[in-house]
Amino acid sequence: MGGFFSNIFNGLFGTREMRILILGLDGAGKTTILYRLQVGEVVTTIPTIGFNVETVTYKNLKFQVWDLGGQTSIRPYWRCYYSNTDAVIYVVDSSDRDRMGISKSELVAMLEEEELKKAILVVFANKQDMEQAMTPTEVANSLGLPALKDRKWQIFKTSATKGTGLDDAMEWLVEALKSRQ
Amino acid sequence: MGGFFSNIFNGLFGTREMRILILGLDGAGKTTILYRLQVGEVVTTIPTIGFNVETVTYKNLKFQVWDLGGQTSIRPYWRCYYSNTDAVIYVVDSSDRDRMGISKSELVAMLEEEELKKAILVVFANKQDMEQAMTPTEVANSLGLPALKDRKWQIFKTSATKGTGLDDAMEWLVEALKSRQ
Amino acid sequence: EAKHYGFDALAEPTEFEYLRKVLFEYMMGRETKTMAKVITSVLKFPPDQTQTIMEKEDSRTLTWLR
Amino acid sequence: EAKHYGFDALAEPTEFEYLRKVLFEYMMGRETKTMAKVITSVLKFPPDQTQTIMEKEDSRTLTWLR
Ligand SMILES: Nc1nc2c(ncn2[C@@H]2O[C@H](COP(=O)(O)OP(=O)(O)OP(=O)(O)O)[C@@H](O)[C@H]2O)c(=O)[nH]1
Ligand SMILES: Nc1nc2c(ncn2[C@@H]2O[C@H](COP(=O)(O)OP(=O)(O)OP(=O)(O)O)[C@@H](O)[C@H]2O)c(=O)[nH]1
Ligand SMILES: [Mg+2]
Ligand SMILES: [Mg+2]
Repeated sequence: MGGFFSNIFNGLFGTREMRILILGLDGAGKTTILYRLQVGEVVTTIPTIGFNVETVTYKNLKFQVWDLGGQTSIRPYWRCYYSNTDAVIYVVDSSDRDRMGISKSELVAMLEEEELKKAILVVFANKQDMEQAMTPTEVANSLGLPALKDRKWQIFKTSATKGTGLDDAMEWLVEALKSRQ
Repeated sequence: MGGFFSNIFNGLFGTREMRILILGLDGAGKTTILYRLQVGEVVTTIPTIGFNVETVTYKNLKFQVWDLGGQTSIRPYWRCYYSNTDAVIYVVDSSDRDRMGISKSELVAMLEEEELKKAILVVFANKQDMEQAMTPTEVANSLGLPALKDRKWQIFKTSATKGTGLDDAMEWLVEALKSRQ
Repeated sequence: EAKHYGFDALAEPTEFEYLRKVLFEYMMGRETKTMAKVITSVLKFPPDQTQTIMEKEDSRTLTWLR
Repeated sequence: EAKHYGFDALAEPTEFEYLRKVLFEYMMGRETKTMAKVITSVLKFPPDQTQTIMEKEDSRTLTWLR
Protein backbone atom coordinates (compact mmCIF):
# COMPACT_ATOMS: atom_id res chain seq x y z
CA MET A 1 0.00 0.00 0.00
CA GLY A 2 1.15 3.56 0.58
CA GLY A 3 1.82 5.96 -2.25
CA PHE A 4 -0.46 8.29 -4.15
CA PHE A 5 -3.85 6.66 -3.67
CA SER A 6 -3.47 5.89 0.01
CA ASN A 7 -2.42 9.48 0.61
CA ILE A 8 -5.57 10.75 -1.07
CA PHE A 9 -7.51 8.20 0.89
CA ASN A 10 -5.97 9.34 4.17
CA GLY A 11 -6.50 12.96 3.22
CA LEU A 12 -10.18 12.35 2.63
CA PHE A 13 -10.97 10.02 5.46
CA GLY A 14 -8.43 10.94 8.10
CA THR A 15 -5.29 9.00 8.89
CA ARG A 16 -5.47 5.29 8.31
CA GLU A 17 -5.54 3.23 11.48
CA MET A 18 -2.21 1.55 12.03
CA ARG A 19 -2.37 -2.18 12.50
CA ILE A 20 -0.21 -3.54 15.30
CA LEU A 21 0.21 -7.11 16.49
CA ILE A 22 1.31 -8.02 20.01
CA LEU A 23 3.02 -11.41 19.85
CA GLY A 24 5.10 -13.53 22.20
CA LEU A 25 4.95 -16.76 24.19
CA ASP A 26 2.06 -17.51 26.55
CA GLY A 27 2.34 -15.67 29.83
CA ALA A 28 4.74 -13.04 28.50
CA GLY A 29 2.31 -10.26 29.41
CA LYS A 30 0.73 -9.39 26.05
CA THR A 31 -2.83 -8.96 27.26
CA THR A 32 -1.66 -7.01 30.30
CA ILE A 33 0.21 -4.69 27.96
CA LEU A 34 -2.73 -4.24 25.57
CA TYR A 35 -5.02 -3.03 28.33
CA ARG A 36 -2.27 -0.96 29.99
CA LEU A 37 -1.98 0.85 26.67
CA GLN A 38 -5.70 1.18 26.19
CA VAL A 39 -7.06 2.02 29.62
CA GLY A 40 -3.87 2.72 31.56
CA GLU A 41 -4.62 0.08 34.17
CA VAL A 42 -3.54 -3.42 35.12
CA VAL A 43 -6.40 -5.79 34.40
CA THR A 44 -6.71 -9.35 35.62
CA THR A 45 -6.01 -11.65 32.69
CA ILE A 46 -6.68 -15.24 31.80
CA PRO A 47 -4.73 -17.07 29.09
CA THR A 48 -5.93 -15.77 25.73
CA ILE A 49 -7.46 -18.54 23.65
CA GLY A 50 -8.18 -16.49 20.60
CA PHE A 51 -7.34 -12.81 20.54
CA ASN A 52 -8.21 -9.40 21.84
CA VAL A 53 -8.46 -6.49 19.47
CA GLU A 54 -8.77 -2.90 20.65
CA THR A 55 -8.42 0.56 19.26
CA VAL A 56 -5.66 2.43 21.04
CA THR A 57 -5.09 6.15 20.54
CA TYR A 58 -1.58 7.42 21.19
CA LYS A 59 -0.29 10.89 20.31
CA ASN A 60 -3.21 11.48 17.96
CA LEU A 61 -2.46 8.28 16.09
CA LYS A 62 -5.03 5.53 16.04
CA PHE A 63 -3.86 1.96 16.31
CA GLN A 64 -5.83 -1.20 15.82
CA VAL A 65 -3.98 -3.44 18.24
CA TRP A 66 -4.30 -7.22 18.07
CA ASP A 67 -3.18 -9.28 21.06
CA LEU A 68 -2.95 -12.93 19.97
CA GLY A 69 -2.92 -15.89 22.32
CA GLY A 70 0.57 -17.37 22.67
CA GLN A 71 0.00 -20.99 23.71
CA THR A 72 1.92 -23.61 21.74
CA SER A 73 -1.06 -25.12 19.94
CA ILE A 74 -2.41 -21.84 18.62
CA ARG A 75 0.89 -20.13 17.79
CA PRO A 76 0.86 -21.63 14.26
CA TYR A 77 -2.14 -19.41 13.50
CA TRP A 78 -0.35 -16.12 14.20
CA ARG A 79 0.51 -15.99 10.52
CA CYS A 80 -3.14 -15.69 9.55
CA TYR A 81 -3.10 -12.19 11.05
CA TYR A 82 0.06 -10.82 9.41
CA SER A 83 -1.45 -9.16 6.34
CA ASN A 84 -1.27 -5.31 6.36
CA THR A 85 0.57 -5.18 9.68
CA ASP A 86 2.56 -2.01 10.31
CA ALA A 87 4.37 -3.06 13.46
CA VAL A 88 4.87 -6.03 15.78
CA ILE A 89 5.27 -5.65 19.51
CA TYR A 90 7.14 -8.77 20.54
CA VAL A 91 6.81 -9.43 24.25
CA VAL A 92 9.30 -11.52 26.20
CA ASP A 93 9.09 -12.61 29.83
CA SER A 94 12.64 -11.58 30.77
CA SER A 95 12.58 -13.91 33.77
CA ASP A 96 11.69 -17.00 31.70
CA ARG A 97 15.26 -18.01 30.86
CA ASP A 98 14.28 -21.60 30.00
CA ARG A 99 12.08 -20.59 27.13
CA MET A 100 14.21 -17.83 25.63
CA GLY A 101 15.25 -20.27 22.88
CA ILE A 102 11.64 -21.05 21.98
CA SER A 103 10.85 -17.37 22.00
CA LYS A 104 13.73 -16.79 19.61
CA SER A 105 12.62 -19.48 17.15
CA GLU A 106 9.09 -18.10 17.06
CA LEU A 107 10.46 -14.62 16.43
CA VAL A 108 12.77 -15.82 13.68
CA ALA A 109 9.97 -17.75 11.96
CA MET A 110 7.75 -14.69 12.15
CA LEU A 111 10.33 -12.32 10.67
CA GLU A 112 10.83 -14.65 7.72
CA GLU A 113 7.27 -14.11 6.57
CA GLU A 114 6.90 -12.06 3.42
CA GLU A 115 3.81 -10.25 4.72
CA LEU A 116 5.83 -8.79 7.62
CA LYS A 117 8.77 -7.68 5.50
CA LYS A 118 8.12 -4.00 6.11
CA ALA A 119 6.80 -4.27 9.64
CA ILE A 120 8.62 -2.42 12.40
CA LEU A 121 9.70 -4.54 15.37
CA VAL A 122 9.58 -3.40 19.00
CA VAL A 123 10.69 -5.93 21.58
CA PHE A 124 9.40 -5.51 25.11
CA ALA A 125 11.80 -7.12 27.58
CA ASN A 126 8.93 -7.42 30.03
CA LYS A 127 8.70 -8.36 33.73
CA GLN A 128 11.77 -6.27 34.56
CA ASP A 129 10.41 -6.02 38.10
CA MET A 130 11.27 -9.68 38.67
CA GLU A 131 14.52 -10.40 40.48
CA GLN A 132 15.78 -13.02 38.06
CA ALA A 133 14.99 -10.89 34.99
CA MET A 134 17.56 -10.80 32.19
CA THR A 135 18.74 -7.36 31.11
CA PRO A 136 17.50 -5.94 27.80
CA THR A 137 20.97 -6.53 26.32
CA GLU A 138 20.88 -10.17 27.42
CA VAL A 139 17.39 -10.57 25.99
CA ALA A 140 18.41 -8.91 22.73
CA ASN A 141 21.36 -11.24 22.36
CA SER A 142 19.32 -14.33 23.25
CA LEU A 143 16.84 -13.40 20.56
CA GLY A 144 19.57 -12.72 18.02
CA LEU A 145 18.37 -9.17 17.44
CA PRO A 146 21.83 -7.69 16.63
CA ALA A 147 22.05 -9.99 13.62
CA LEU A 148 18.77 -8.76 12.08
CA LYS A 149 19.06 -7.38 8.57
CA ASP A 150 16.72 -4.99 6.77
CA ARG A 151 14.62 -4.49 9.85
CA LYS A 152 13.84 -1.40 11.85
CA TRP A 153 13.83 -2.62 15.44
CA GLN A 154 14.37 -1.53 19.02
CA ILE A 155 14.19 -3.19 22.44
CA PHE A 156 12.81 -1.64 25.65
CA LYS A 157 12.75 -2.82 29.22
CA THR A 158 9.21 -2.82 30.56
CA SER A 159 7.12 -3.87 33.47
CA ALA A 160 3.50 -4.06 32.39
CA THR A 161 2.26 -4.49 35.95
CA LYS A 162 4.29 -1.55 37.30
CA GLY A 163 3.65 0.42 34.13
CA THR A 164 7.28 1.30 33.49
CA GLY A 165 8.93 1.54 30.09
CA LEU A 166 5.76 1.40 28.02
CA ASP A 167 5.73 5.11 27.26
CA ASP A 168 9.30 5.15 25.99
CA ALA A 169 8.58 2.19 23.77
CA MET A 170 5.39 3.64 22.32
CA GLU A 171 7.04 6.98 21.72
CA TRP A 172 9.79 5.31 19.74
CA LEU A 173 7.21 3.29 17.80
CA VAL A 174 5.16 6.34 16.88
CA GLU A 175 8.26 8.12 15.59
CA ALA A 176 9.37 5.06 13.66
CA LEU A 177 5.94 4.76 12.04
CA LYS A 178 5.84 8.45 11.16
CA SER A 179 9.30 8.55 9.66
CA ARG A 180 8.48 5.49 7.60
CA GLN A 181 5.61 7.15 5.78
CA MET B 1 -47.13 -21.62 7.17
CA GLY B 2 -49.97 -21.66 4.66
CA GLY B 3 -53.00 -19.40 4.96
CA PHE B 4 -53.78 -16.04 3.44
CA PHE B 5 -50.33 -14.52 3.15
CA SER B 6 -48.59 -17.58 1.82
CA ASN B 7 -51.33 -17.94 -0.79
CA ILE B 8 -50.76 -14.41 -1.99
CA PHE B 9 -47.05 -15.06 -1.89
CA ASN B 10 -47.41 -18.22 -3.96
CA GLY B 11 -49.74 -16.44 -6.37
CA LEU B 12 -47.19 -13.72 -6.96
CA PHE B 13 -44.02 -15.73 -7.05
CA GLY B 14 -45.17 -19.15 -8.16
CA THR B 15 -45.70 -22.11 -5.91
CA ARG B 16 -43.43 -22.28 -2.90
CA GLU B 17 -40.80 -24.97 -3.17
CA MET B 18 -41.63 -27.89 -0.91
CA ARG B 19 -38.87 -28.86 1.49
CA ILE B 20 -38.27 -32.59 1.77
CA LEU B 21 -35.71 -34.44 3.87
CA ILE B 22 -34.42 -37.91 3.02
CA LEU B 23 -33.36 -39.59 6.26
CA GLY B 24 -32.36 -43.09 7.33
CA LEU B 25 -29.34 -45.07 8.50
CA ASP B 26 -26.09 -45.06 6.57
CA GLY B 27 -26.16 -47.27 3.50
CA ALA B 28 -29.96 -47.35 3.31
CA GLY B 29 -29.89 -45.87 -0.20
CA LYS B 30 -30.75 -42.19 0.40
CA THR B 31 -28.29 -40.66 -2.02
CA THR B 32 -29.11 -43.26 -4.66
CA ILE B 33 -32.77 -42.31 -4.28
CA LEU B 34 -32.11 -38.57 -4.46
CA TYR B 35 -30.37 -38.83 -7.81
CA ARG B 36 -32.82 -41.44 -9.10
CA LEU B 37 -35.52 -38.86 -8.47
CA GLN B 38 -33.56 -36.00 -9.95
CA VAL B 39 -31.86 -37.44 -13.01
CA GLY B 40 -33.61 -40.80 -13.33
CA GLU B 41 -30.36 -42.74 -13.14
CA VAL B 42 -28.38 -44.84 -10.69
CA VAL B 43 -25.26 -42.92 -9.72
CA THR B 44 -22.24 -44.31 -7.94
CA THR B 45 -22.33 -43.09 -4.36
CA ILE B 46 -19.89 -42.71 -1.53
CA PRO B 47 -20.99 -42.37 2.10
CA THR B 48 -22.41 -38.88 2.56
CA ILE B 49 -20.44 -36.91 5.12
CA GLY B 50 -22.53 -33.80 5.04
CA PHE B 51 -25.52 -33.58 2.72
CA ASN B 52 -26.69 -33.29 -0.83
CA VAL B 53 -29.40 -30.83 -1.72
CA GLU B 54 -31.08 -30.76 -5.12
CA THR B 55 -34.14 -29.28 -6.73
CA VAL B 56 -36.43 -32.02 -7.97
CA THR B 57 -39.44 -31.30 -10.17
CA TYR B 58 -42.26 -33.79 -10.04
CA LYS B 59 -45.70 -33.30 -11.59
CA ASN B 60 -45.15 -29.55 -11.85
CA LEU B 61 -44.28 -29.33 -8.17
CA LYS B 62 -40.84 -28.16 -7.18
CA PHE B 63 -39.14 -29.83 -4.26
CA GLN B 64 -36.00 -28.82 -2.47
CA VAL B 65 -34.74 -32.25 -1.45
CA TRP B 66 -32.12 -32.65 1.27
CA ASP B 67 -30.31 -35.98 1.56
CA LEU B 68 -28.48 -36.07 4.90
CA GLY B 69 -25.62 -38.39 5.75
CA GLY B 70 -26.75 -41.24 8.03
CA GLN B 71 -23.59 -42.33 9.86
CA THR B 72 -23.86 -42.67 13.62
CA SER B 73 -21.69 -39.70 14.54
CA ILE B 74 -23.50 -37.20 12.33
CA ARG B 75 -27.07 -38.42 12.89
CA PRO B 76 -27.46 -36.12 15.93
CA TYR B 77 -27.31 -33.17 13.54
CA TRP B 78 -30.34 -34.20 11.47
CA ARG B 79 -32.45 -32.05 13.76
CA CYS B 80 -30.68 -28.89 12.62
CA TYR B 81 -32.40 -29.32 9.27
CA TYR B 82 -35.99 -29.91 10.46
CA SER B 83 -37.33 -26.36 10.35
CA ASN B 84 -39.96 -25.73 7.62
CA THR B 85 -39.89 -29.31 6.42
CA ASP B 86 -43.02 -30.44 4.55
CA ALA B 87 -42.24 -34.15 4.29
CA VAL B 88 -39.70 -36.75 5.36
CA ILE B 89 -38.74 -39.67 3.16
CA TYR B 90 -37.45 -42.25 5.62
CA VAL B 91 -35.34 -44.88 3.89
CA VAL B 92 -34.79 -48.35 5.32
CA ASP B 93 -32.50 -51.07 4.01
CA SER B 94 -35.07 -53.88 4.15
CA SER B 95 -32.31 -56.49 4.15
CA ASP B 96 -30.54 -55.02 7.19
CA ARG B 97 -32.48 -56.94 9.83
CA ASP B 98 -29.85 -56.38 12.52
CA ARG B 99 -30.25 -52.65 12.51
CA MET B 100 -34.01 -52.42 12.19
CA GLY B 101 -34.16 -51.56 15.91
CA ILE B 102 -31.71 -48.69 15.55
CA SER B 103 -33.62 -47.46 12.53
CA LYS B 104 -36.77 -47.49 14.62
CA SER B 105 -35.28 -45.48 17.48
CA GLU B 106 -33.94 -42.84 15.11
CA LEU B 107 -37.37 -42.60 13.48
CA VAL B 108 -39.15 -42.33 16.81
CA ALA B 109 -36.78 -39.63 18.06
CA MET B 110 -37.30 -37.71 14.84
CA LEU B 111 -41.08 -37.86 14.98
CA GLU B 112 -41.05 -36.49 18.51
CA GLU B 113 -39.57 -33.21 17.33
CA GLU B 114 -41.93 -30.25 17.43
CA GLU B 115 -40.62 -28.84 14.16
CA LEU B 116 -41.72 -31.98 12.30
CA LYS B 117 -45.18 -32.13 13.84
CA LYS B 118 -46.94 -31.41 10.58
CA ALA B 119 -44.51 -33.19 8.27
CA ILE B 120 -45.81 -36.02 6.12
CA LEU B 121 -43.93 -39.31 6.45
CA VAL B 122 -43.17 -41.66 3.55
CA VAL B 123 -41.19 -44.76 4.39
CA PHE B 124 -39.25 -46.42 1.60
CA ALA B 125 -38.75 -50.13 2.36
CA ASN B 126 -35.75 -50.10 0.05
CA LYS B 127 -33.53 -52.82 -1.43
CA GLN B 128 -36.52 -55.04 -2.17
CA ASP B 129 -34.41 -56.66 -4.86
CA MET B 130 -32.33 -58.37 -2.18
CA GLU B 131 -33.24 -61.96 -1.35
CA GLN B 132 -33.27 -61.54 2.38
CA ALA B 133 -35.38 -58.36 2.23
CA MET B 134 -38.19 -58.01 4.76
CA THR B 135 -41.64 -57.28 3.33
CA PRO B 136 -43.09 -53.77 3.67
CA THR B 137 -45.50 -55.07 6.31
CA GLU B 138 -42.63 -56.55 8.31
CA VAL B 139 -40.70 -53.31 8.00
CA ALA B 140 -43.74 -51.25 9.01
CA ASN B 141 -44.23 -53.38 12.10
CA SER B 142 -40.55 -53.31 13.04
CA LEU B 143 -40.62 -49.53 12.87
CA GLY B 144 -43.83 -49.33 14.87
CA LEU B 145 -45.64 -47.43 12.14
CA PRO B 146 -49.13 -48.79 12.88
CA ALA B 147 -48.97 -47.19 16.32
CA LEU B 148 -48.29 -43.69 14.98
CA LYS B 149 -50.77 -41.03 16.05
CA ASP B 150 -51.55 -37.72 14.36
CA ARG B 151 -49.30 -38.49 11.46
CA LYS B 152 -50.04 -38.82 7.78
CA TRP B 153 -47.83 -41.68 6.65
CA GLN B 154 -47.47 -44.45 4.08
CA ILE B 155 -44.92 -47.16 3.31
CA PHE B 156 -43.76 -48.28 -0.15
CA LYS B 157 -41.54 -51.08 -1.31
CA THR B 158 -38.74 -49.75 -3.47
CA SER B 159 -35.54 -50.68 -5.17
CA ALA B 160 -33.52 -47.57 -5.88
CA THR B 161 -31.05 -49.45 -8.05
CA LYS B 162 -33.74 -51.19 -10.14
CA GLY B 163 -35.88 -48.06 -10.07
CA THR B 164 -39.04 -49.79 -8.89
CA GLY B 165 -41.62 -48.36 -6.52
CA LEU B 166 -40.31 -44.80 -6.52
CA ASP B 167 -43.03 -43.47 -8.81
CA ASP B 168 -45.85 -44.87 -6.69
CA ALA B 169 -44.33 -43.37 -3.59
CA MET B 170 -43.81 -39.93 -5.11
CA GLU B 171 -47.30 -39.92 -6.54
CA TRP B 172 -48.76 -40.61 -3.12
CA LEU B 173 -46.55 -37.90 -1.60
CA VAL B 174 -47.60 -35.28 -4.13
CA GLU B 175 -51.27 -36.01 -3.47
CA ALA B 176 -50.72 -35.93 0.27
CA LEU B 177 -48.97 -32.57 0.03
CA LYS B 178 -51.67 -31.15 -2.22
CA SER B 179 -54.57 -32.28 -0.06
CA ARG B 180 -52.83 -30.85 2.99
CA GLN B 181 -52.82 -27.32 1.64
CA GLU C 1 4.76 -31.48 29.10
CA ALA C 2 1.87 -33.10 27.28
CA LYS C 3 2.54 -34.23 23.76
CA HIS C 4 1.01 -31.98 21.13
CA TYR C 5 -1.23 -33.46 18.49
CA GLY C 6 -2.73 -31.70 15.52
CA PHE C 7 -6.39 -30.82 15.80
CA ASP C 8 -7.68 -33.41 13.35
CA ALA C 9 -5.44 -36.24 14.53
CA LEU C 10 -7.63 -36.63 17.57
CA ALA C 11 -11.01 -35.42 16.40
CA GLU C 12 -13.51 -38.00 15.27
CA PRO C 13 -12.71 -37.90 11.55
CA THR C 14 -16.27 -38.12 10.22
CA GLU C 15 -17.44 -35.25 12.37
CA PHE C 16 -14.41 -33.24 11.34
CA GLU C 17 -15.10 -33.70 7.65
CA TYR C 18 -18.77 -32.98 8.25
CA LEU C 19 -17.93 -29.68 9.92
CA ARG C 20 -15.71 -28.71 7.03
CA LYS C 21 -18.44 -29.42 4.51
CA VAL C 22 -21.07 -27.46 6.43
CA LEU C 23 -18.72 -24.55 7.09
CA PHE C 24 -17.80 -24.35 3.44
CA GLU C 25 -21.45 -23.98 2.49
CA TYR C 26 -21.92 -21.38 5.21
CA MET C 27 -18.93 -19.37 4.05
CA MET C 28 -20.24 -19.50 0.49
CA GLY C 29 -23.42 -17.92 1.79
CA ARG C 30 -25.64 -20.91 1.05
CA GLU C 31 -28.50 -21.83 3.39
CA THR C 32 -26.68 -19.96 6.10
CA LYS C 33 -29.40 -20.27 8.72
CA THR C 34 -29.48 -24.04 8.58
CA MET C 35 -25.70 -24.23 8.38
CA ALA C 36 -25.38 -21.94 11.40
CA LYS C 37 -27.55 -24.35 13.38
CA VAL C 38 -25.32 -27.25 12.45
CA ILE C 39 -22.09 -25.38 13.18
CA THR C 40 -23.21 -24.24 16.62
CA SER C 41 -24.32 -27.82 17.40
CA VAL C 42 -21.19 -29.58 16.19
CA LEU C 43 -18.91 -27.14 18.00
CA LYS C 44 -21.17 -27.00 21.06
CA PHE C 45 -21.37 -23.23 21.29
CA PRO C 46 -22.76 -22.04 24.60
CA PRO C 47 -26.50 -21.19 24.46
CA ASP C 48 -26.03 -17.41 24.66
CA GLN C 49 -23.61 -17.33 21.74
CA THR C 50 -25.85 -19.68 19.74
CA GLN C 51 -28.75 -17.32 20.28
CA THR C 52 -26.72 -14.28 19.25
CA ILE C 53 -25.64 -16.09 16.10
CA MET C 54 -29.18 -17.15 15.21
CA GLU C 55 -30.48 -13.61 15.74
CA LYS C 56 -27.78 -12.35 13.42
CA GLU C 57 -28.89 -14.90 10.80
CA ASP C 58 -32.49 -13.79 11.15
CA SER C 59 -31.56 -10.16 10.63
CA ARG C 60 -29.55 -11.14 7.59
CA THR C 61 -32.62 -12.84 6.07
CA LEU C 62 -34.76 -9.77 6.78
CA THR C 63 -32.28 -7.55 4.96
CA TRP C 64 -32.72 -9.65 1.82
CA LEU C 65 -36.51 -9.53 2.02
CA ARG C 66 -36.64 -5.76 2.31
CA GLU D 1 -17.12 -51.54 16.35
CA ALA D 2 -15.05 -48.58 17.48
CA LYS D 3 -16.26 -46.73 20.52
CA HIS D 4 -17.89 -43.43 19.75
CA TYR D 5 -16.59 -40.25 21.36
CA GLY D 6 -18.00 -36.77 21.07
CA PHE D 7 -16.13 -34.36 18.84
CA ASP D 8 -14.64 -32.25 21.59
CA ALA D 9 -13.76 -35.11 23.91
CA LEU D 10 -10.86 -35.97 21.65
CA ALA D 11 -9.93 -32.67 20.07
CA GLU D 12 -7.08 -30.71 21.57
CA PRO D 13 -9.17 -28.49 23.86
CA THR D 14 -7.29 -25.22 23.33
CA GLU D 15 -7.56 -25.45 19.58
CA PHE D 16 -11.24 -26.30 19.91
CA GLU D 17 -11.96 -23.25 22.01
CA TYR D 18 -9.85 -21.14 19.70
CA LEU D 19 -11.87 -22.27 16.70
CA ARG D 20 -15.10 -21.42 18.48
CA LYS D 21 -13.89 -17.92 19.31
CA VAL D 22 -12.73 -17.21 15.77
CA LEU D 23 -15.88 -18.66 14.21
CA PHE D 24 -18.07 -16.57 16.46
CA GLU D 25 -16.34 -13.41 15.26
CA TYR D 26 -16.66 -14.58 11.67
CA MET D 27 -20.35 -15.29 12.04
CA MET D 28 -20.85 -11.87 13.60
CA GLY D 29 -19.32 -10.41 10.44
CA ARG D 30 -16.24 -9.00 12.17
CA GLU D 31 -12.87 -9.01 10.39
CA THR D 32 -14.18 -11.82 8.24
CA LYS D 33 -11.20 -12.00 5.93
CA THR D 34 -8.72 -12.57 8.74
CA MET D 35 -11.11 -14.94 10.48
CA ALA D 36 -11.60 -16.91 7.25
CA LYS D 37 -7.84 -17.40 7.04
CA VAL D 38 -7.74 -18.77 10.57
CA ILE D 39 -10.74 -21.04 10.07
CA THR D 40 -9.39 -22.60 6.89
CA SER D 41 -6.02 -23.13 8.62
CA VAL D 42 -7.37 -24.65 11.82
CA LEU D 43 -9.69 -26.98 9.94
CA LYS D 44 -7.12 -27.71 7.23
CA PHE D 45 -9.38 -27.00 4.28
CA PRO D 46 -7.94 -28.28 1.00
CA PRO D 47 -6.16 -25.54 -1.02
CA ASP D 48 -8.85 -25.25 -3.70
CA GLN D 49 -11.62 -24.69 -1.16
CA THR D 50 -9.47 -22.24 0.77
CA GLN D 51 -8.92 -20.25 -2.42
CA THR D 52 -12.63 -20.24 -3.24
CA ILE D 53 -13.39 -19.00 0.26
CA MET D 54 -10.79 -16.24 0.12
CA GLU D 55 -12.06 -15.07 -3.28
CA LYS D 56 -15.54 -14.92 -1.82
CA GLU D 57 -14.22 -12.79 1.06
CA ASP D 58 -12.49 -10.44 -1.38
CA SER D 59 -15.67 -9.96 -3.39
CA ARG D 60 -17.54 -9.27 -0.17
CA THR D 61 -15.08 -6.48 0.69
CA LEU D 62 -15.41 -4.98 -2.78
CA THR D 63 -19.19 -4.85 -2.39
CA TRP D 64 -18.79 -2.70 0.73
CA LEU D 65 -16.38 -0.32 -0.98
CA ARG D 66 -18.67 0.29 -3.93
N1 LIG E 1 5.78 -9.49 37.60
C1 LIG E 1 5.20 -9.20 36.43
N2 LIG E 1 4.14 -9.91 36.00
C2 LIG E 1 3.59 -9.57 34.82
C3 LIG E 1 4.07 -8.53 34.03
N3 LIG E 1 3.31 -8.45 32.91
C4 LIG E 1 2.38 -9.42 33.01
N4 LIG E 1 2.53 -10.10 34.17
C5 LIG E 1 1.74 -11.21 34.66
O1 LIG E 1 1.97 -12.34 33.86
C6 LIG E 1 0.81 -13.15 33.75
C7 LIG E 1 0.47 -13.39 32.30
O2 LIG E 1 0.12 -12.18 31.69
P1 LIG E 1 -0.82 -12.10 30.39
O3 LIG E 1 -0.88 -10.66 29.97
O4 LIG E 1 -2.10 -12.79 30.61
O5 LIG E 1 0.07 -12.94 29.39
P2 LIG E 1 -0.18 -13.20 27.83
O6 LIG E 1 1.10 -12.90 27.13
O7 LIG E 1 -1.37 -12.44 27.36
O8 LIG E 1 -0.44 -14.79 27.75
P3 LIG E 1 -1.33 -15.64 26.70
O9 LIG E 1 -2.63 -14.93 26.60
O10 LIG E 1 -1.44 -17.00 27.26
O11 LIG E 1 -0.57 -15.65 25.42
C8 LIG E 1 -0.27 -12.40 34.51
O12 LIG E 1 -0.37 -12.93 35.79
C9 LIG E 1 0.25 -10.98 34.54
O13 LIG E 1 -0.24 -10.24 35.65
C10 LIG E 1 5.20 -7.80 34.50
O14 LIG E 1 5.72 -6.88 33.86
N5 LIG E 1 5.74 -8.17 35.70
N1 LIG F 1 -29.33 -53.95 -3.93
C1 LIG F 1 -29.62 -52.67 -3.72
N2 LIG F 1 -28.65 -51.82 -3.40
C2 LIG F 1 -28.97 -50.50 -3.22
C3 LIG F 1 -30.29 -50.04 -3.32
N3 LIG F 1 -30.30 -48.71 -3.07
C4 LIG F 1 -29.02 -48.36 -2.80
N4 LIG F 1 -28.23 -49.44 -2.89
C5 LIG F 1 -26.79 -49.51 -2.68
O1 LIG F 1 -26.52 -49.29 -1.30
C6 LIG F 1 -25.28 -48.62 -1.12
C7 LIG F 1 -25.48 -47.38 -0.26
O2 LIG F 1 -26.31 -46.47 -0.97
P1 LIG F 1 -26.27 -44.89 -0.68
O3 LIG F 1 -27.33 -44.25 -1.51
O4 LIG F 1 -24.89 -44.36 -0.80
O5 LIG F 1 -26.65 -44.91 0.86
P2 LIG F 1 -26.96 -43.65 1.83
O6 LIG F 1 -28.25 -43.94 2.51
O7 LIG F 1 -26.88 -42.40 1.05
O8 LIG F 1 -25.77 -43.77 2.89
P3 LIG F 1 -25.06 -42.57 3.75
O9 LIG F 1 -24.73 -41.50 2.76
O10 LIG F 1 -23.86 -43.18 4.38
O11 LIG F 1 -26.07 -42.15 4.77
C8 LIG F 1 -24.78 -48.30 -2.52
O12 LIG F 1 -23.86 -49.29 -2.90
C9 LIG F 1 -26.03 -48.39 -3.38
O13 LIG F 1 -25.78 -48.74 -4.72
C10 LIG F 1 -31.30 -50.99 -3.67
O14 LIG F 1 -32.49 -50.67 -3.78
N5 LIG F 1 -30.91 -52.27 -3.84
MG1 LIG G 1 -3.17 -13.00 26.62
MG1 LIG H 1 -25.65 -40.79 1.16
